[in-house]
Amino acid sequence: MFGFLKGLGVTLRQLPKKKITLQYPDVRPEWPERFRGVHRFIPELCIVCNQCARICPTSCISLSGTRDPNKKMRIDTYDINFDICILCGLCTEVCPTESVLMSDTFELATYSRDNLYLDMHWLYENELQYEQRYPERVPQPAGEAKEEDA
Amino acid sequence: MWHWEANPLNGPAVLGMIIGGVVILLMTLGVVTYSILWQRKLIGWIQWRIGPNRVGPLGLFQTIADVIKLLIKEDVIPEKSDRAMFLLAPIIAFVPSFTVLAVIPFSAHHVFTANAAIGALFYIALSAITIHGVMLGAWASNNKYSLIGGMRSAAMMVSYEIPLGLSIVGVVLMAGSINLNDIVEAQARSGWWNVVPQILGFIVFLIASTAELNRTPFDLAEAESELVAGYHTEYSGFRFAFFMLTEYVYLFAMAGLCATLYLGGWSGPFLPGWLWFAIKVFLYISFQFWLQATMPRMRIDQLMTFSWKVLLPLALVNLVLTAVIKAFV
Amino acid sequence: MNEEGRKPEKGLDAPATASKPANDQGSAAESEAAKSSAEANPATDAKPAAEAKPTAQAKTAAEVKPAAEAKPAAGEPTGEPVGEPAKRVATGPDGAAAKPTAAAKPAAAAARPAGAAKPAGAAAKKAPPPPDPRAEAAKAKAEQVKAAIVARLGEAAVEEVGAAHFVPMLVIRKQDWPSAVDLLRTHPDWKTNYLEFMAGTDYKDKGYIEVVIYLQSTELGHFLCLKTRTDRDKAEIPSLCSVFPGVNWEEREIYDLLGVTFTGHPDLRRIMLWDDFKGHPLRKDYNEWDERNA
Amino acid sequence: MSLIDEKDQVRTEEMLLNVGPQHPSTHGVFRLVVKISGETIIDAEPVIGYLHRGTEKLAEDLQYTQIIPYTDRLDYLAAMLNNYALCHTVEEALGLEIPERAEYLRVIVMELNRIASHLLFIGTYLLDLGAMSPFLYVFAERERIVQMFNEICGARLTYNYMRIGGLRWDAPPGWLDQVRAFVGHMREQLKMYDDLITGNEIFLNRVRGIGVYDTETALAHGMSGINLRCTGFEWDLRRKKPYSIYDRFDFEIPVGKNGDCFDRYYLHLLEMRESLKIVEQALDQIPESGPVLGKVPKLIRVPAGEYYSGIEGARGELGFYIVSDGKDKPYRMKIRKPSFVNLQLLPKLLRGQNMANLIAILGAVDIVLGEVDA
Repeated sequence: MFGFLKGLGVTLRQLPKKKITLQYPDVRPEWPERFRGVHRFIPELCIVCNQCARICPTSCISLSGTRDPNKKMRIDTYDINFDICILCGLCTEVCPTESVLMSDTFELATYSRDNLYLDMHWLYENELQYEQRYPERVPQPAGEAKEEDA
Repeated sequence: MWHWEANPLNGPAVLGMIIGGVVILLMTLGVVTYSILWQRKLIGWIQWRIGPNRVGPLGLFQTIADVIKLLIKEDVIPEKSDRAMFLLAPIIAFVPSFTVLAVIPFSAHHVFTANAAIGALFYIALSAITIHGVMLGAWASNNKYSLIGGMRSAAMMVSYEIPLGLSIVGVVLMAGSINLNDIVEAQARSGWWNVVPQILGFIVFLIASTAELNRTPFDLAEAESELVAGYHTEYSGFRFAFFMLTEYVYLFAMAGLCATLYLGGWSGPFLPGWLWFAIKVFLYISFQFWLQATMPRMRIDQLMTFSWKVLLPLALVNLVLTAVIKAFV
Repeated sequence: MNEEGRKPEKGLDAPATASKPANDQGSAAESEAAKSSAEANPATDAKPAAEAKPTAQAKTAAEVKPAAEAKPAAGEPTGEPVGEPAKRVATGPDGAAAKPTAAAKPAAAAARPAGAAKPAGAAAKKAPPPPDPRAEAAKAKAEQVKAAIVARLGEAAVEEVGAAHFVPMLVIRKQDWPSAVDLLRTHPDWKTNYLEFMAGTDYKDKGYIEVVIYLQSTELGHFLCLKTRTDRDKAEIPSLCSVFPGVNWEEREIYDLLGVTFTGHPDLRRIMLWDDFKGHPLRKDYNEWDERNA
Repeated sequence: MSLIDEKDQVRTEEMLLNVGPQHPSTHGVFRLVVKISGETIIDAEPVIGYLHRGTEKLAEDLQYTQIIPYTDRLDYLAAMLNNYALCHTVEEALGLEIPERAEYLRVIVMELNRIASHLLFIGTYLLDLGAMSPFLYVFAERERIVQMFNEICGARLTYNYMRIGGLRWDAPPGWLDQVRAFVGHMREQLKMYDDLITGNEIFLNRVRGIGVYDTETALAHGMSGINLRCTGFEWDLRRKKPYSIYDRFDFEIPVGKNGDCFDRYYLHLLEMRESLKIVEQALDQIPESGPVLGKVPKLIRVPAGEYYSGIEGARGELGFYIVSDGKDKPYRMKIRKPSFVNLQLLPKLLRGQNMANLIAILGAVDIVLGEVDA
């Protein structure tokens, strides 16, 4: 009997507690280093091995490359279709040179699906922005992930 | 004391009435606006949130923005609805909610309050009209959820009017008058508020009034998890706003009634009468919101059982006790 | 739906408290035998060697684990009884959590029906390295199930006996499908009262569609895998709804996605896809474009 | 039309009410065609499939590693458990050894995920019953778990954390301390839920004695998880078919008594306590360091055969059945979806109840439509 009074007490006790609301557009959430946001891509590192495209469960990555005079593969185009990308991060896991990584960009809403087709330049731009935002994470871009895996 | 009936009904008196009505309407709208905001803020704080804070400083204009949004929204009238009834229902629901304010004594110098000899009765009688609006709206929507919501609402209101009325009778017995002004004055004279001698009646009143207001834990008429939005499922735009307005005007009116009947109305030491009244109304309204933040919803059959098997006997016991004490003490 | 259509065997849920852990152990014996090698941890394993190893099970478990598969796990010296009990006693800092397992063991072995005890014994005879002994044990057990079924429904009822990865597996003739399942459900030695899982698979190359169920006995701790097969063209299998009302939706799903008609099903409609969908997507020859054109 | 029928009673009509596919209480796109007379339910017919994505068909074209992200999207409230269920089946098939640290981390994240899922159940259930605050309280707690998951695997909901043979990442530094702090905090919170919810008479009146079924019915309908345990039947795969390292932990399996909605609610609370216990023990026992991914071939080929293994998911027995023909992709994959199986009993439970109980019963079955529809 009168257990609800206890409940009223509980709710009353919550009144002065610290509020946990995050004022989102003003205050941005802090994403941990492993956060899987939209990819970032470092073209210089890519060796066009095509592993990311092959492991992708939704086949949202398409890329092409050419062999340059020193017999090294150079990436020409690198597109990710964020219409179907599920941000699983498998591509970053298989990449041997860590040229494709994930950033903390998470706002993908757009008016047109065409805008979700992100090409190499966009992704590289994203990389640069990421480096700006997190200078401390950049020094070893081919960093901890692999070490921990081993 | 200034009485309407003491003055001849001439041009200036009519003008005064109209002005009074308009002032009360504006005041009511203000109270409703900020009680909605207070609801959202208070419940937000209880739930570790901030509550509305984007429109205006501290979100003070949030409700105004909401109202404007509702007013400029399309007024959708479902094709299969009973058009005339559908349009009429919100008005039928709203008018009595506003009218009952006429008898609430806001302050010692109740300039715009009718000093009706049948005050309490008037309140109960008029507030029962609203249910017609709700029922009509629910029926005219031709929506099953609305229908169930309307029926629930009707069943609840009918059931809870009785304990509510009976609990008020206790107060009436104490004061020996149905006039709400007299009731306030009787409390001021007796030195204690009715809440003390009428504690049982107060509890019944509190519960029954919550049910009358369709508020948690008795908000079955618009139980959103069961009935989507209950009786106003099909309403949009300003007609929906009317229903919401009805609800909150009633909240205000019921808070006023509660303050008047049990908490001594405008009477109180030191502070001016209107401020006392405001404080009591604020407390009642806050209590409702607090309840809303805590309670789950009751089930309709349990609700009915509760009304008829618990509240009604309690109210009767209270009535008999009051009568006996009043007669012999 | 006729869920009321059947009255499950009385006493499923009211076993004496003593018998429950016992049965649990009984089942665990096989499953543990099955798992012992898989779970045996390399030497880096943090489990202290002081782990309690009840001996009641050791005779089966130890023999089940022949040299062929003695993995690096054999950090345990020979002679010491190998094979951990099903409920390995909690280790680590709070090793105090010794369960009543050890005590329950002999009771478990005793409580197990003869039928269940034998396969373990059968497994005990040294199996040749290539076939996994756990699979052999399962097969032996399947043979026993077969015997139970054949005794009642005739030799033709069971088409094949084998193991589905360490679980005894039987292929039942489709005419006998519900009766065989019902038989095992009520059979005192098996009491497979819980249908854990049901699936259909289209074996296009082999020319049939297979419906598989995994049964278990909550009381006796058996795990069985039963199958039945039907033509791909005129796929039709008697429904199990009268035996296990819980397969209602599973059968609807198989009907929907594989196109197997379950005769006697109370409410056989598509469940995942919409009613006028054409084709059955999980069939291997399903092609979205063909069906649309048809 | 006369208002009075031949039996001199007011003429009434049954009506069909479509609860869903868009309804506040169906927790997703789930439709329930309810035939009601007044507020009494005569019959109910669940309609599912609105969220059917054909995961099983998709899996036939995917390598085993690639399926893992898809399992995240089944029961999206307990994606870690889904991840594990798939990995576990494949590991069983391959006979893989999992590094010790990985096992412990798996148990920790799985139990945390179970807590998160149960928390959400309590929140949404109370929201269905009309109480708003518990919903926000549990979300605040769940947020802590989700943030921890975000740190360990980089996603808040679709974790894709487990790999066949281990884990994608080791725990970041300090993560385990965070978990330990959370365990203590959560214990406190659970007391608060008891005060706020379990003691409330209105809540008790609404959930006691409704949606009752017995063990036999539950077993015959293949129910599992809390929906089975609420009938008083002790059945938890963590005990019955010990997988992973659950046999190293000391925990209870709470069971209900009456098989009603209250038991189902309360078991969620009790199970959270047990999960906290497991997490705590795992934190005590976990090796300081070590690999988290075993030796696994780069391209995983499961030997031909068929494999089924179930684990105790947040909602019941979650199993993966894999038929392999020796290739790197499953020939057929079938998921044993606990919500899907548990949901079947719903029409039977609903008959004769009223509308308000519909919500209470449906809520207590604890379905996730991503899983039901797969």
